[in-house]
Amino acid sequence: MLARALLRRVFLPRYNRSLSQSPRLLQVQEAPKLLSVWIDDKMVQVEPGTTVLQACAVAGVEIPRYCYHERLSVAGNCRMCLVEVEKSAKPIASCAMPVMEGMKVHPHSDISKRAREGVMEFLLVNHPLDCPICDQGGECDLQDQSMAFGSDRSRFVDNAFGGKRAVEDKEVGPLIKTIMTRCIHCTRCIRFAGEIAGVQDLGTTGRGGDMQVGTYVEKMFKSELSGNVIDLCPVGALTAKPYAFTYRSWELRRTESIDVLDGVGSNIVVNTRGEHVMRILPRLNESVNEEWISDKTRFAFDGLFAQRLTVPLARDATGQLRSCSWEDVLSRVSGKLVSIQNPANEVVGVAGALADCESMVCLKDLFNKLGSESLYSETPVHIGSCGNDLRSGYILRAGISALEEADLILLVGTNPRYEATLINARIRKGYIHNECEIAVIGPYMDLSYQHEHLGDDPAVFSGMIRGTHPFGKKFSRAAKPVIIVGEGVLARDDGAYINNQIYMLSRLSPVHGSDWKIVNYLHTTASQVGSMDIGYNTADLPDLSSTRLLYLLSADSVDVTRDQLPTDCLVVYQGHHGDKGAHIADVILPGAAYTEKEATYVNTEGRAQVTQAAVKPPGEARDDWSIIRALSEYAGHTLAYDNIDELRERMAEISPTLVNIDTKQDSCFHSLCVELLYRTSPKHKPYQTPISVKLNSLADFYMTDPISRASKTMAQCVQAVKQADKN
Amino acid sequence: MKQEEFTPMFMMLMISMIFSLILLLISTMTSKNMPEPEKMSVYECGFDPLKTPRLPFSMKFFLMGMLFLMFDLEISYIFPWCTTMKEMKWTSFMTMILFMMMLTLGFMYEWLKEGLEWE
Amino acid sequence: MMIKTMQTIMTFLPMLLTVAFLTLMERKMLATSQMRKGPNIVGFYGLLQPMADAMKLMMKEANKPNKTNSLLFTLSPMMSMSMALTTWSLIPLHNKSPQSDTSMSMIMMLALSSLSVYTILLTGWASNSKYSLLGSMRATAQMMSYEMSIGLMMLCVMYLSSSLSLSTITESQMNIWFLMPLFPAFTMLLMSSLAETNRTPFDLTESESELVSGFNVEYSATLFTLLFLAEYTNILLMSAILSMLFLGSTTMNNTSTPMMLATKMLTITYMFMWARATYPRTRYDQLMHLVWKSYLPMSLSLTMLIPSIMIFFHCSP
Amino acid sequence: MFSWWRTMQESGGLWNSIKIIYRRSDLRVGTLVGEDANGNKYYENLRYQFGRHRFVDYKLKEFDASQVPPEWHGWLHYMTDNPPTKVPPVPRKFHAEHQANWTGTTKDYVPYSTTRPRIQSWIPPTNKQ
Amino acid sequence: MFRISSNLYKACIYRHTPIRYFSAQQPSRAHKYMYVTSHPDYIPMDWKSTMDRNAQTLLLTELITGLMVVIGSMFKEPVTINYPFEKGPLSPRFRGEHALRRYPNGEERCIACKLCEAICPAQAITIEAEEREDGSRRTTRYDIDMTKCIYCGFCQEACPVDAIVEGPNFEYSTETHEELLYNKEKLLNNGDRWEKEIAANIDADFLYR
Repeated sequence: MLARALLRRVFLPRYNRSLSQSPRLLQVQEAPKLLSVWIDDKMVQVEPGTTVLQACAVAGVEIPRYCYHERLSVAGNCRMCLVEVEKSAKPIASCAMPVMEGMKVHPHSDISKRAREGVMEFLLVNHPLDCPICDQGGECDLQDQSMAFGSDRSRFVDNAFGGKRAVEDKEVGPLIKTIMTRCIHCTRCIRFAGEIAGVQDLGTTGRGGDMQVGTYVEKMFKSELSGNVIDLCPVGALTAKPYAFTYRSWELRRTESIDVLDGVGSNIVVNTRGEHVMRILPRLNESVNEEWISDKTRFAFDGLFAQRLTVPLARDATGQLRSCSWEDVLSRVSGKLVSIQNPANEVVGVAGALADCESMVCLKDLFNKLGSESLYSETPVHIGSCGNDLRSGYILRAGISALEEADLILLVGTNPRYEATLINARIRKGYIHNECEIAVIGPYMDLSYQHEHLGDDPAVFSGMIRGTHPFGKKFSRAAKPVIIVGEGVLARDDGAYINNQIYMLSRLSPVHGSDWKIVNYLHTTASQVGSMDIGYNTADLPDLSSTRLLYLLSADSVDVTRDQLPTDCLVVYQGHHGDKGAHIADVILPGAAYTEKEATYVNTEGRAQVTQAAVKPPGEARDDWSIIRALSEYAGHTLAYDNIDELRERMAEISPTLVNIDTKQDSCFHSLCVELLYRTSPKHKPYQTPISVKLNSLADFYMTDPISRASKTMAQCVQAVKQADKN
Repeated sequence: MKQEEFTPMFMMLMISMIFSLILLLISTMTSKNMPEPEKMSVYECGFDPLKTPRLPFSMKFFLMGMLFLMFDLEISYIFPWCTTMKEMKWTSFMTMILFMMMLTLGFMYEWLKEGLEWE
Repeated sequence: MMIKTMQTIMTFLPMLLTVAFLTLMERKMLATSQMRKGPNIVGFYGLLQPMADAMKLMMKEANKPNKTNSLLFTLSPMMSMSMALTTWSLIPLHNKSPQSDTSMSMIMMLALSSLSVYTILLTGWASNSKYSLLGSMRATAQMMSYEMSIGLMMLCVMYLSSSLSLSTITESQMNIWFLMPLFPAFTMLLMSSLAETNRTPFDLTESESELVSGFNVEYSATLFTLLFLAEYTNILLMSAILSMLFLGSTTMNNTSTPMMLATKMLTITYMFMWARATYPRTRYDQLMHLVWKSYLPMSLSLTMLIPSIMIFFHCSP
Repeated sequence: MFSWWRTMQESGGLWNSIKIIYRRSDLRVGTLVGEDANGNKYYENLRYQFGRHRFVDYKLKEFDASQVPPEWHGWLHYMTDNPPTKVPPVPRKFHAEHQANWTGTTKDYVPYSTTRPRIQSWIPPTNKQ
Repeated sequence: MFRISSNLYKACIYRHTPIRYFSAQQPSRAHKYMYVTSHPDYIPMDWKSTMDRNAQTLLLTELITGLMVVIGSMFKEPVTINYPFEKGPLSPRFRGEHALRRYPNGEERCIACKLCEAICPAQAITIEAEEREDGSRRTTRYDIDMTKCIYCGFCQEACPVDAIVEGPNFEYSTETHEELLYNKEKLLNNGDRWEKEIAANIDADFLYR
């Protein structure tokens, strides 16, 4: 608590600026010489190596394009971006042409226009006119650009005899629907699969009119990022299979929100129609997820429609859960709460993976008012003596975007590909563009990039520290080394010891003590960092034999059975899905899912982000924090906030980071954290059990939480992956 | 003039009053009444009534009423003369014509003073 | 007494029936003049339409708006109905059985029709609605103004008959209707009676575009029925008066039958409807100018001219 | 104008004419053009004014304008000059039988949802006891 | 005296003209609206026209002409359509009750493109779509709130497959509001029942499509 008081004192906003200096600013580069380019007689100055298309964008001229994409390599095969350049015999493909000094580009000249019209005409020769049944209709680049740049008629009218080209659809798994006749061969999907997802599954066969995009042999597009090709596809060739035909882009309402199905906190746009979520799309956030999201984020929302808790339930005399009114359940729980004589030991609360900060604060305040401190986080984190008092001791300090600058990454007990997909995409980005070296301690795994496997023995650290292990030397030579510690270590009973060893190792680095943050922790659930910020206990659950009330706040992975509890113990489950937690509960309070409430989640790098309510909670379900607020009123310990703004003020009192929305707040006092760790070095040696990871296969990835477990699509994915693996 | 001459008049008055009452009674028995605030509000083209509606009064109407009173009073002077014109011949005729000339002159004065303009 | 009562009732009931069918007649007349059919579903050729209308109006919800003067709101339609019907007791429908043949019947009649102005004023005032009040103000001013000229024009007839009793007036027309010597007065009186009964082209009180429906906006169901009945009773009354003063009442070629009166009344009533089918509505200033600047000077001069002629030529009866 | 006397005679005498007038508020005769499946008879008489020269005689006593089936509907509304007796409609197997407007009766249409509710509630497991 | 009565007389004839104009030489047009016929300059005051005018006014010729016109039209045949027995003319493009059509083989035409829903200015159409078992795009819900509909016909214009049409039927008034909330089944049924006439009307319009 002392440390927290300290934190509160010094965590004032004026510190933020000085503390949050990006490491990339340390490198001082010579300012490059700028080139002058004329776009439509308007001069712009751009860096050498800029393409004509980018230079046009600087001048405010948008060139139509299909194959070009900022985050993918340049292909230059769609020819839509042809522009006229002076002293060039032919119009040039602007996406692939670097600018030269004094280049004069005429993107609006007659030649440019006619070039585009011609390309559009060619593209439409074989494109089917099935826009009314195409899911891309309304947000289709081909539609838009043929309206804006195309001609109003075609000269290719003779295909009435031969018919248009038709291509057989490919079966690439349960997520992506292919209508290959619509394909215009921009190869964006192929480049995405190869470059970003790291899966060399897609490619082209044939050439000219016979060219086909496909997987060579009929197989599943087995990637955890596969859904992004739907966004990338400029036409309706690749569309989402699970919710095919269900919506039109123009009828959707867009709500900017946050994903909570892993610890990354991807930024998403929830598209809703009426009272239902229709689809989830990525939202650009360069420091978190760029413009990608994982398949679970994108497709698991159909779990929100199944197994929902829509009415309060309570066990009757026969032990059967029956629906009843809010008054009944709240008075039952509050009656139990009030009747407990010794709350300190007999009232236990557990916050689960999907619990938001607001409700966790409410629950903690309520329990504290009752006199109980027994609040636990669902996933135990053993990091030694600094505990969760110092923030720098448990978050991904370097930040997600800094990972692409690292030159050496050591993954300890984590498989980021499945535990934090977008972080893995970052590492792969560093691997491709920055020649980053990656080493792994843990079981063998496929990370979509080459890495050095250092075995799964926890004892390997001592060798490194002593210098006997070759990786130790490599580590000490690295300019920007990063160690990512995953749940495979933190959940171990000897996690504290290994953590200590990791710190010892980090000391070997020459950048130790500088602004470069070496040791980072990767949490896999959206609530974990938030619960530790708020002050939930991260130790293992205590002995529950004397517990008389167990409050499960969305806790579905908690390892508790009825046998561990006394018979008169009231188990209260608050959440939105009838999952493991609901099965052992006596009273069920239906809460809201992440698309239905405005709630704060802190991701693994300590960035507080807020979800927005895109739809209303179904049935009688309510916002989670307001349920606890109502319960406090029933129990006679009314919490001192009536609305979410007052609650946020309370959260700011607990930790300012919780209300500092969408900024990665740099954690300070790391040296203090390190000192604490050295002083109180754990006594016992590490166990001999090998370091494992939480999720090590694609099938595991799809089902991690109540929402994705209820999702039909995710179940299909698991089936498909298992089938594909069998073949 | 005897009182009996007016009995049928009063009878008619009574009967018609009774008839109206019976009509009202039947109507209250046959019709159902479901008052609601919107229905009960007075008609004002869909707006909520602002001021009290019993105030708007134009001086023009008042003037008209005064003129009416004047003329009607004078007409009632002429009525008895109609029946007695036979007997009274010239004397009454001259008197009444004089009276009516004065009335006409007053009327002309009013006209020329634009008391009859209605805009 | 018994006979008197029976007589009264026997006047009253046919009166109501006549008024009921008068509405049908008007609708049918308007329809034919507009190449329509008019009501033709209820009963044979729509003959039962008045009954259906009455039933409907009786069964409608009687709505009384907020803040109305409850007593006056209910009473004034009843009064207006009663006033209209009471006047009927003054009219000698048959030479032998005059209802209430006083020597003052003309004055009584004017008095009663002046009273009906009050009912309209009360109706508008009791409704507590601006539209009602404005409508009733207009109606009152209009009726008052025209009543004046009506009074003057009736005087002309009274000069000729030297009597205020309607039966005497009837008798004095045995040889020649007053229509002949007093044609201008008749036309003016006909038009004035259109205005007096608030009929087209002088139905300014219920001009929809300005006042919605005039003084009876807030009325519905039975109370509205009463107002409606009163209006049509007044039409019949005016045509009865006109046929009595100018068309010789029950007399025709030295014979006298009530049927004759009925025929004449019907003709005048038809003229009322004919005017409705033909003329557009006048403006309010036109209406007022007509009475104050045309009819009043004309009738004033007539009231002077007729006795003058009578005195000069010694032709008084 | 059509002679009312001839009209009355063709309608089957005075009494029949009165009955017809009571039913239809009008007395008209014309040449029978056809009869639909429900027995409604369709007439035409070009001597009447244009726009009123086609009329229907309903079979049922409880007649209603919606009893005219679609094949005759167009002809009766002057959309086409071809009655189905002359140009029969192309038969399709999905053609459904014409129905009058059933509002106010027990056969009226009551709307219902054609979709399943999207959100499914969790059904708590039944107690084994 | 004569002067006054002459003025009064004129005022009787043109009674909406304010008297003050008779004395003024140049009436100001700026602040007063004036009728052309009422302008004193336009009144010819020679004996013949004065006599004519007065005679016409006194004998009510205009009024009587109007009455005669009305009498004349009373003897014309009523144009009232004796409705349930006779019916008024309709265009083949008449926009009445909605219907969902089928292809000749019985397959429903609607492909759930939702263009009608998008274009509907009254937002009367609600569509939910899904993939059918055979993989085709079909609606699961096609609701039209007929009480919202303004019968503009945009839906049938927008439809790429001629599925939603406004049929010729207008005799579907109901006693309750809910009966006018049409669902997909009702609309398809409408289509099946009215297809004979809808098809004929579409054929009749072939020149303009």
